[in-house]
Amino acid sequence: MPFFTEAPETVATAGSSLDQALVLALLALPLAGFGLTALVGRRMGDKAWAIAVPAIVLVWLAALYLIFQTLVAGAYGEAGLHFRLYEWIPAGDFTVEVDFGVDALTAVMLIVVTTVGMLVHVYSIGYMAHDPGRWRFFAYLNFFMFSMLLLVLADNFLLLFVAWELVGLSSYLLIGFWYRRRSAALAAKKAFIVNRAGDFGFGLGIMAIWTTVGTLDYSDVFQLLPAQVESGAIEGWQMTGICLLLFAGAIGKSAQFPLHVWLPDAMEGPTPVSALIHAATMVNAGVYLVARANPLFAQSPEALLVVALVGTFTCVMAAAIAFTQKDIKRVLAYSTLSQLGYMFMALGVGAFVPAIFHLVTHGFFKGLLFLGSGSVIHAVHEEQDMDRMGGLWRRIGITHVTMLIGSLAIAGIPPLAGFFSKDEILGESFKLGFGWVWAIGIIVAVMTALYMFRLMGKTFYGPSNVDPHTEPRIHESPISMTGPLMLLAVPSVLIGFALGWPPESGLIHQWLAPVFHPLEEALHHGAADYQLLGIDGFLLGASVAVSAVGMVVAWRLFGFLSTMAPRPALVASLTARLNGPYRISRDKWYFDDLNHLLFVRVGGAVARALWWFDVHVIDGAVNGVASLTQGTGHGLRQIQTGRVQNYALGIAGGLLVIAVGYLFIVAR
Amino acid sequence: MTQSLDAYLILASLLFTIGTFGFLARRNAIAMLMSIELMLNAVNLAIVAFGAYVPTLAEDGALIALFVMAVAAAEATVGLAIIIAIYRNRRTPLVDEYASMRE
Amino acid sequence: MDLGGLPILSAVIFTPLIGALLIALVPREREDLTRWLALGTALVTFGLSLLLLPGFDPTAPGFQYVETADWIPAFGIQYKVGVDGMALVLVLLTTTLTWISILASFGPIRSRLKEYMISFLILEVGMIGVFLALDLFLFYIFWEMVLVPMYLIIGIWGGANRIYATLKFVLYTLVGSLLMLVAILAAAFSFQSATGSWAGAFDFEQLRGFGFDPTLQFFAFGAFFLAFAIKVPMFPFHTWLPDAHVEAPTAGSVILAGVLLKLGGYGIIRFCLPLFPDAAQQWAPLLIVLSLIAIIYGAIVAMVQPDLKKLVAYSSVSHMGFVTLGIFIFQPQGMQGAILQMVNHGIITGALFLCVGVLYERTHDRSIARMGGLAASTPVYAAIFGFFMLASLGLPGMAGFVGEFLVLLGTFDHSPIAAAVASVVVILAAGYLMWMYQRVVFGELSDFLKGVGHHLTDMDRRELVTLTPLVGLTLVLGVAPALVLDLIQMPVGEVLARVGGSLVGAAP
Amino acid sequence: MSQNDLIALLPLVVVVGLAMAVVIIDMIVPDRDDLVGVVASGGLLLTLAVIAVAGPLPGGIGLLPVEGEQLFESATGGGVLVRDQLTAFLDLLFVMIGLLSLLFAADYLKPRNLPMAEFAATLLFAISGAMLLAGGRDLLILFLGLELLVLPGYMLAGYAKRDGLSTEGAVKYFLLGSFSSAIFLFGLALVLGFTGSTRVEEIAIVLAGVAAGDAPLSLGLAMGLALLTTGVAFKIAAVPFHYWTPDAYQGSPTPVTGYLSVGPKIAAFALILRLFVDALGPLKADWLPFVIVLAAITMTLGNLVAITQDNIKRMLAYSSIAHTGYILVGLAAYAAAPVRSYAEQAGLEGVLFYSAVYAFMNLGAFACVAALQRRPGVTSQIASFAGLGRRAPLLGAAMFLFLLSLTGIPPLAGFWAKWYVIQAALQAGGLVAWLAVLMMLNATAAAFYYLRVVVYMYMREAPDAARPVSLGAFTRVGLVVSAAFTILIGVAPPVTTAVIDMARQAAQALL
Repeated sequence: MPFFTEAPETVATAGSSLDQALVLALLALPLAGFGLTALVGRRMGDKAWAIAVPAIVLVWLAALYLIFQTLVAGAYGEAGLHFRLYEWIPAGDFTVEVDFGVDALTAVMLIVVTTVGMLVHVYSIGYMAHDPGRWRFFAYLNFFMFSMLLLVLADNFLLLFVAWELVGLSSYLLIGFWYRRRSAALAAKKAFIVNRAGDFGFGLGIMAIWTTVGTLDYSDVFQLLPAQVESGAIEGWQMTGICLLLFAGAIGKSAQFPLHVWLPDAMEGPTPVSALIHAATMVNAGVYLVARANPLFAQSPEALLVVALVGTFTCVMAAAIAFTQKDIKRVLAYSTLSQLGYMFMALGVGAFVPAIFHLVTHGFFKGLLFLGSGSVIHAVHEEQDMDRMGGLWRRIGITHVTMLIGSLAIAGIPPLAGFFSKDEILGESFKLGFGWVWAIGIIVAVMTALYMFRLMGKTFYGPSNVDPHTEPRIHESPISMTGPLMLLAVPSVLIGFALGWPPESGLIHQWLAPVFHPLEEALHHGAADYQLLGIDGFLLGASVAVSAVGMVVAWRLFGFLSTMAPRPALVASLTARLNGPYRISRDKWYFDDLNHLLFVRVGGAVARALWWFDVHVIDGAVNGVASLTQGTGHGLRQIQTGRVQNYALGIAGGLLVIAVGYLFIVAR
Repeated sequence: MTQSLDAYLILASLLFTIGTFGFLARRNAIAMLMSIELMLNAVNLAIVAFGAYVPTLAEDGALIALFVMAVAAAEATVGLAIIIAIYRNRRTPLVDEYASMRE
Repeated sequence: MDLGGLPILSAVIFTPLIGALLIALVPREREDLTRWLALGTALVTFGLSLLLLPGFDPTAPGFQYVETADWIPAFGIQYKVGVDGMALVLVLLTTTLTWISILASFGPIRSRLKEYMISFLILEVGMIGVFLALDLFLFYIFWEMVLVPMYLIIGIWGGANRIYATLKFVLYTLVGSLLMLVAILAAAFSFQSATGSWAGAFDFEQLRGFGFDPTLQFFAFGAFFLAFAIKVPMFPFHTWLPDAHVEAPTAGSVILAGVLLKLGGYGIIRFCLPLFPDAAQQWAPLLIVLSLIAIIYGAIVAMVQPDLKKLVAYSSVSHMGFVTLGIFIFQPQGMQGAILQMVNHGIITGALFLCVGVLYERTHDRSIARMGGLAASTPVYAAIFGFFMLASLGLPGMAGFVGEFLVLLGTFDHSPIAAAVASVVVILAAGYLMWMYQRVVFGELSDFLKGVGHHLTDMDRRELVTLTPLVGLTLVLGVAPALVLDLIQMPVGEVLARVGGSLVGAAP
Repeated sequence: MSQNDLIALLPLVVVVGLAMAVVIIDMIVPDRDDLVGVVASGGLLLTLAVIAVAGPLPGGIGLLPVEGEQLFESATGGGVLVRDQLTAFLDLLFVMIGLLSLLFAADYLKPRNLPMAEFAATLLFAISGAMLLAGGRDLLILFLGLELLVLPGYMLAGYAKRDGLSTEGAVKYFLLGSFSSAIFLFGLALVLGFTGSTRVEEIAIVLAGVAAGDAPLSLGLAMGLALLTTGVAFKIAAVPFHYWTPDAYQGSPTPVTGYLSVGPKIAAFALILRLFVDALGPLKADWLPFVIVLAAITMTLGNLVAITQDNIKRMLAYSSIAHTGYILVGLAAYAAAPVRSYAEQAGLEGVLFYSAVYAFMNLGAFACVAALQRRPGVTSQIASFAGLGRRAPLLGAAMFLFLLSLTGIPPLAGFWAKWYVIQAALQAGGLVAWLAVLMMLNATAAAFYYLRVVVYMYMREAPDAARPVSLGAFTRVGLVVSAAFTILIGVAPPVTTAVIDMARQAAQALL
């Protein structure tokens, strides 16, 4: 049967076959790394990384070339590089091909994915050096890279969906990496299932797209669907429905309310995983999806409003929870939720470029923060409770410095990366008429600075609360771990300026403008000039000011280096005074309890009730028919009394009945 | 003519019914056998009556009756043999005690 | 490809029978010879079925390799076999799973080996025959022929409560099939009285074009469908399945889930729809609702099963709900998805049962609660079990996904609400499968398994040989579903042309 | 009486002669059971040949043109005995039944010291009675045939004179049988009186007039019909006239039970064909409702009660009641179908085909029971079959085969039998078509108890005390023959076609 031999339909492509081969290499290398490591990794002992890490380094190099070609050299034009591998599902009218595309958005994503990915791989060499299951770890990590790259390279919705689920799988495998720990196994399962809840909507959205326009190719869909809306072939609510269904997928993957519950639990995974998957790359997939589907969202202001609302709410809620968590990684996890909320906020108001910009900067500084937290945890011998840290800044200097850079970046202190992207989001929200979004964003900015420096204070400053047994053995991590920290610190400092200056017309704007062109057109964004001395300057000042305020408050409460001692009493009294909000925050707004009640208790009861129904009613009916049959048999056998008289009487009775019957026939 | 035939037939039916009741009511195997003979005689009466009144049966009626008698005799023989056999086993001619097989 | 005039379909059908006869001649003591002879027969059958592929033209309508011979001319009964794309993939599924099942039985079956292998091979004759028969009468004979060996396999080599289970299986199946027999005869007689001759009265190709009167269609469809629905099994006729699966020996479960359930789905597509298209339209709304119930209900009930096999059994109810759903929406993608789903479910669920069997071999237990921590002690097993767990929950890139997605897609086209309801199962399936996997494989080694001690070994080479091909197939069909889809395009088109396409606006 | 008449009578003469020969041999050389067995079975084989030569077998070597020839030409043109395809079909069947019963009995009687010659002679007389029924075209002949059939039957039932159960069964059988014979005879008398003839074809002509409305259905005639219906219903063991069956079957020596379950039953169906179809056919619309009701309750009660039985002979007794119901469906199909329609013929074919198949498979099943009980002391409890599949693989396989066939699993003969009846019923349509559905539901219930025996044979272990089972030579031959028919009718198209053709021609001859 002709399968691979079939000549692919000609797709408009630019770029040489070398470029295509490189795109394929981006996928093939990690996949091969996964396969090889899975098969022979166990026998490689200490060198379990020897296949996986080089593979990703090569991927990074190839990606750099492609990024350069796309963004800088413009070798593929505005449309980007598109090509077809083979026809995947040929089912009548419904055909799905394995098509890949590299355009500006993909390239920007590649920057984050491959760079952070590569660094996390290197970091893991040291971090996982003593874990007997490290070969599995590297295999999974490579598999994740494959899935994530597939996600950004896919050129149609179904292939995207495939990658979408595969990153979910990688996440499942990596969260549950320490499967002996029940909590890890539970967290892995939870992550996958909650993601599936989002995919439920995503899948339906894809089906809706196909039944509406009969294709799933990005370019076709992005042309046909808006055209149909404009021509009135489909109504506005349908468009909104499609967008919201797609957005359901984004909610799941990017852990937005109400599907955010999996991400904090996902911290059960090894820290490099948290850095790579649950901070820098996978959780951004939702943002990527909405950005990718911008021509669709452009047709539905209602859908965008929902995006904005969800983003805003998550943003506030997560920041509020981050205040009170004791586990260092959980603070970062809620911070991630909050920052993702920022991005959705931006998407919702139509500020797509700032959203992606923030995605990039956040990818680097949050990756840095997570890896830093990993280094801290490593240093204090797998302790994650911040109440049992403190004063570490002298002992693990490199970690401290890099994490401080990350914290400043996320807090939005100029000129670090976070400042530029966050400021653009806030500024655009305000200028696009979403004052309330801006206001909330400002509040969250305060909160961000506050919880980040609470974290810094409790971890690095003040007196040491480290377990006395561990205390003498605190040590800085090996170079394979600190190296990536330092390397990540560089973009955390610089990338905001590099991409975002001058404001609203930096490199990132130049790159992404073509991608978001339809959106901007549909939303009629005015191209007002940037006024540093006008409104923009004011907004900028406001956001910097509030961040600084947050930072100062945190310093005051939790200390800074040795000069400012922490004030535990003040913290305690504040906690006592605000006991209600404190408890709500500490208990994560009771979402986990609600879910437990709904899905474990009520769901379990329903399932058991249905099982009972199955056994006793449905099967009971089946067995009942059998018993009835047997019972009737038992009853009927009683007529066989063994006595000839009774038999004769029966015969005579039968005769009588028959005779009467014939009488009726005669009478008729 | 027909009225007379009817009379015979009614008589035969009565005899048959009496035989039937006898068969149903008696518990003694021999008595039941005798009731059956009575029923067969009732049939014979009917057949002979038909022979007498239905022209096309003029030849056959008596012939059939003779056959029936012969068969009745054979039946009685076989029956008595069987009844004797079970009497040897059970020491009773009462059929309602022959109920070791039932249900 | 020139097969040298070999009646290839008959060869495929009856090779196992020859093997069974040979095994009957082998002395009882020669157990190894019996085993290898059985495996050899199954492999030869598999090889023969592969020979069908090169000469098969997936773009040609109708049936290929048709063989016809008069059987009972007095009633127009023929020996008529032929193959189309749908039958071809299912035959290949059957021949594949059979040799794997026989190989998987090498260890576990220790008593009455000879009878076991004979039963298994006769079972294969019946299964292949069902897929290839083009004469309703012949079809019925093969259909029932499947019953007896399975009855023995569950009843003789099954678990503690095997007799209850096997009688339930047989009686339940018989209720359906005997009523189907009445319907077959009613249809044939209707044809006979219309044409005045018995010639062709059982010939599927003749009957397919014959318009039966609506009343007959209504009842005959009901009878046919009941037989198939019990086999599928469709809610609410599914309760024999958990019992049968729990009691059946591993290979029996594999075939039961892998092929026997497919007989039902196949029968619906092959016979119910083309023969009684109007009745199919009438019944469809009800059957769609029942399918939806089966999908959700099976998944929810699977969630709380304490026994591994029961869990997989209820998951089958859910998965097969997709098959019936895909069929009765009368939509090309849906029906292609349904057939693909049958193939996929056969492979994946068969493999899951093999996995459960591997565990059962070592522990003589299937209770989920007693397991735990297998990942550390038997990593290869855990990996393969996990692989099929993921395949079963419909992970893209593996076989299960495409079929399910196509069904859902077709359903969405027909009724978005129905699709939404059915889609809920992507969450539920992840729920019950991962929960089960977590309890069995993750965590610390359970006390029960510690008690099993050194018997708890990782998979041996024979077990790997049985499962590896299924791993390969799962991946291949996930990445290249075209292998199957190309074959079933034409049959699906033909069936739908007969039924008359989508029921526009007939459903919510 | 012409030469042809003699030749046509020959099969009957041979069987009766054979019976006498057996008696004589036993007088000359007593206690030579083997010799008796060989002579009797050889003689029956010869009879088969004679029937094949004398009768119109399809593809056979009919030496003489005797088709439809009537014996004892009467003034009105009707004969009292006919040798047509139906006669040939039934004769062949009865002789086969006799032959198989003999074969199965030989190995059973010997260990119990029951005389073979007496058994063989009695059986042969009974067979001759059945053959008389097969060709009877006169009420008197039919009555004589019936009595010749049942009287030896009573004797056979009570054959084990010292066995209390055997004699008890015989007494019940005899008393009730005689009672029903008297009822039947009274019915016969009324019919002949009110139609004015004993000849079947003359009666049919008169009744055709009644059916056409030329004359009213008189009260006497109607009562005659009622009595006749009751009489034959008893003989075929239709519910509610079946009471004698379980007790007589259980009590009789097992090979006798085998014979009783097929011989008298099929002979009674022969009687029905000759009497109800041939003579009373014109009134079929009048008796149809009774057949439908009888069929429905007969199969249902038979199956439901069989489910609850633990004694295999009693279970098979109830099962045979159920099969009566199935055969009655064929009769109902005939009666419900329009006159001269194909469906009418199909119903009769169904009756004949079913009877033939039933004879082989049911006899086979009883033969297996008898073989298992060859060693005296083995009870008839189903539990005594435990582990038979392992203890005696061949016997177990044979029993399995017969049980499957009785269940109606394709491709075995029993399936075809059901198939035949159902297709006829569906052709008849109406209520009878629903009877077919009921029949199938019944078949499911029946599967339960047949398969329960298989459960014991294959799925339970033998009790420790179980001894190995040995098969005698006669039994082996008999089992092979009945198994061969059970299989071949199912899977060998020439055999299937031959039996179908024979049944078809027989049915045509009747119509």
